[in-house]
Amino acid sequence: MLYMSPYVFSAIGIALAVGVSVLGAAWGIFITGSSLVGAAIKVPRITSKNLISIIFCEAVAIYGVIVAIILQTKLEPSPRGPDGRYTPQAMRAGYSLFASGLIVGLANLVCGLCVGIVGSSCALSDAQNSTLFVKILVIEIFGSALGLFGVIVGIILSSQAVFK
Amino acid sequence: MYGFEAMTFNVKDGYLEAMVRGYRSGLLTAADYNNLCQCETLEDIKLHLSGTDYGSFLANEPSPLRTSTIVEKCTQKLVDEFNHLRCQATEPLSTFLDYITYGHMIDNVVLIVTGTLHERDVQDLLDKCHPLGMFDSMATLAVAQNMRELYRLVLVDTPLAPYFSGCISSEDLDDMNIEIMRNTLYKAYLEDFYRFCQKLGGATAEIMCDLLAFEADRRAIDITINSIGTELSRDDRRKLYADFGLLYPYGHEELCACEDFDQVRSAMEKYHPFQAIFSKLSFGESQMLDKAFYEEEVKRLALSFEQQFHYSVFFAYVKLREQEVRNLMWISECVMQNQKSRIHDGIVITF
Amino acid sequence: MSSGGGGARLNVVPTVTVLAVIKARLIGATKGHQLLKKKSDALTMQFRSILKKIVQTKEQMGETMRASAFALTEAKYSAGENIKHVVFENVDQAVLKVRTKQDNVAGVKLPRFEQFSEPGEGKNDLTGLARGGQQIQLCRGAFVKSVELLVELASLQTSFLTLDEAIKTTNRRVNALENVVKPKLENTIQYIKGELDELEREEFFRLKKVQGNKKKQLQRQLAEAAAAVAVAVAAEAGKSAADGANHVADPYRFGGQQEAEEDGDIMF
Amino acid sequence: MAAAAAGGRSEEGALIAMIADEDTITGFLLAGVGHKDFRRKTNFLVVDSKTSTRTIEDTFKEFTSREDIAIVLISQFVANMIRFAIDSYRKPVPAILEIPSKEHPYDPSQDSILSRVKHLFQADTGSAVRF
Repeated sequence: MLYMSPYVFSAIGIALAVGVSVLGAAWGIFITGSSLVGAAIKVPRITSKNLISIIFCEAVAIYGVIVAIILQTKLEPSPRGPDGRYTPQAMRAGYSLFASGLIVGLANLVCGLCVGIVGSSCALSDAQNSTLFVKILVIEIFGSALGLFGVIVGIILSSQAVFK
Repeated sequence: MYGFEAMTFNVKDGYLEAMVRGYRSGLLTAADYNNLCQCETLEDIKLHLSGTDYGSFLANEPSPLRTSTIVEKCTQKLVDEFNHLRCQATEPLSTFLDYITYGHMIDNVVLIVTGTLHERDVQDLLDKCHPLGMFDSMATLAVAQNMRELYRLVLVDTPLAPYFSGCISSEDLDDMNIEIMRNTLYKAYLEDFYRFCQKLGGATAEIMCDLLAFEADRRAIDITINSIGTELSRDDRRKLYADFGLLYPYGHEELCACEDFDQVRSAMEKYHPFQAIFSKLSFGESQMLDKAFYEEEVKRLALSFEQQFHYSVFFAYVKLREQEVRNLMWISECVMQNQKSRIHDGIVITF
Repeated sequence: MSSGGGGARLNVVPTVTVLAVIKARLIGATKGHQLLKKKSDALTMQFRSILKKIVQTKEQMGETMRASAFALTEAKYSAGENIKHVVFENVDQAVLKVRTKQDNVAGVKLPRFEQFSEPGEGKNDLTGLARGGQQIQLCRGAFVKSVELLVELASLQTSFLTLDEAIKTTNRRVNALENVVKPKLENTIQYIKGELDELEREEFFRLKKVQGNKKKQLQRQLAEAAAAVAVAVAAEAGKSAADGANHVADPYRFGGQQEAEEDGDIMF
Repeated sequence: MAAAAAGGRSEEGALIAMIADEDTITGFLLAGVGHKDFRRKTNFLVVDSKTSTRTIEDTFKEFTSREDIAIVLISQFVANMIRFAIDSYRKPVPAILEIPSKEHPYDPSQDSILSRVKHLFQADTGSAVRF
């Protein structure tokens, strides 16, 4: 472990942040989308309104991308120690980037699913009764806030990371 | 899987579920029924229906409109929608949808079998079959001369074969009362459907098993009441009850012993859901029992739409649509026969 | 024309025996007429009551059929639209049949239908076992009631048609007796009576004539024998004058009757 | 009921034949009127929009000439289609009865028999004055 490059962790962290977030977003869009398409057959009016659900899901992917960008700005060259080890600081930075990538990725995955499922329900209930749309949208917003928590924690975590 | 349907359900069935919910929103509402009840002629009804989801389905009908035409067209609409769903469905939803049709299929097979025994024309018989219960080899049913042959040649290939082989021996086939046969088959079908739903698991199992249990209980009660005073013995009666549901097994024992309506009632009042139903009826009166059951059923079916990501909505939709067709039949018959005072007796409002 | 008010009469030999026969026939005809008329009245009464009943029952039938049709609707509602196919396939032997009986009203045989059920359970007993069986049984009851009513109506209607026919025949007979047979018999009687009177009078006249001739002969004999009894001759002359007047009046009547008789001969 | 035991002879009871719409016939069949003889000939005819007048007329003639039928029930709207055949039918047995169907409420003025009744009623009241 001690000889492992912190950049491996950072890279994995960044990859997780983007990849898992996009996975969550895609899954969410898929869940919402299939319901939306089905419901829109009978009630076409819901399509434009319910694009919001899709956008919420999409936002999750964007969080991932943003966090990934933030994370990758932290990457700096770091001198190795005389014994060929990386400095503890660099090691810490690597771990924290990994953790924040993991946090953001998982949070966004779950958030994407959550928004997707709620979005699907939103599409269906909007099709039945348009007054329900706003109410479910509130729930959806809370759902998408979950991803934001992950992002915030991830960013705070990564802000400590300094490779020098 | 349980608890995670929400994540994977839409992969295969999200589209269809949304669609069936779309169809459900096309069901007539209380306001529609109110309007329909005000109609004076069948033409008025046609006019009103054209303003609903039915659209212009009666537009091409010749002017002296008949109730049977309305019913036929409504059923046709249901069948079209159902087939649309069925064509898009993948396993296991497709099997589930097939199961929904087996009930009608049993009726059709029984009809053709009786017709064949009476040497009726096959084409006539096929016209009379319920379109939901059609299957490919249906027409060949009539080639068989007797029941044993019928089973060996035709029924083996149909999905109903296990029901036949499971509960009716070929010796029985020849001299069995056709109604008993129908109900034995139906019992086997319900039990099979029940097992299938349990296998599906998740919310589907939860809701469907409840619905099917209610259906089984309802049948048990109905069979009991209707067989009072006929040659059907207690043991035979017992054999027609499906082996699940709220009443199984103790309620069934009690039902077996019942000799008149009031005994059924006192036996059933121990069970909460039926207590509510029976309390709607006054003593000794069994006429409106059917309607009370319909109401309860519709209530339960409608509730199944409250949950998402399960198959029961398909079942519920088909059943609700059938109830709607019944309602429309009732309304148009009342209008046509000038019995408007009775018009509210037969309408079970779904939403 | 003088031979009788109605014109036609029977072609009979006017004798006393025949008169007695015809008179008996007239009495028979009168009695028959009375009886037939009574019968006709009885039938008409029956007919009227049947008419009233038919109209009532027909109206009632409208009601009952309506109720039955609605019961069927209820059955269809509970048991499903397809129940009718089941019923159609279950047809085998008729359980409800009608029997024809005959009623006798004033000698007219009226067919009456009576419905009865063959023993044995109907095949539809278990129909709708799992749903709607109750309604089906109710509907069945309603239609059995309709059939009862219809059978009653059918017998009323047949009675109506038969009675109609019977009344027409009876009335025709009454009218025939009244307007044809009875006048004919009366005419015949009148004719025979007239004829008999005529014969009597002819006989009387002949006798008178014979007597007169005899008297003339006697006179001649007396005159030839002796013209002595002058007083007696004078009295005789007075009497013969009265006879002569009688003789002058008669031939007309006689001739008239002869004519009528000839007419009759040509006619028959 | 005694005659039912006799069996075999014509005394065993005659049938009621029907020419009507599907629902009316369904009802009467439920009541147990339906009959199928050994040649699978039925004693009823279902009239729908596809049934031709000719079929109805033929069936009517067949029913009225069959020995085992005592009453022929015929829906009024069907009767109107073959009115001439019914009007020219004079035999008392089998009796022809016009029944209402659920779609066509009963209209006494169209009934062959009833119109004769009405007609006779007038004639009859006239003759009653004379007697």
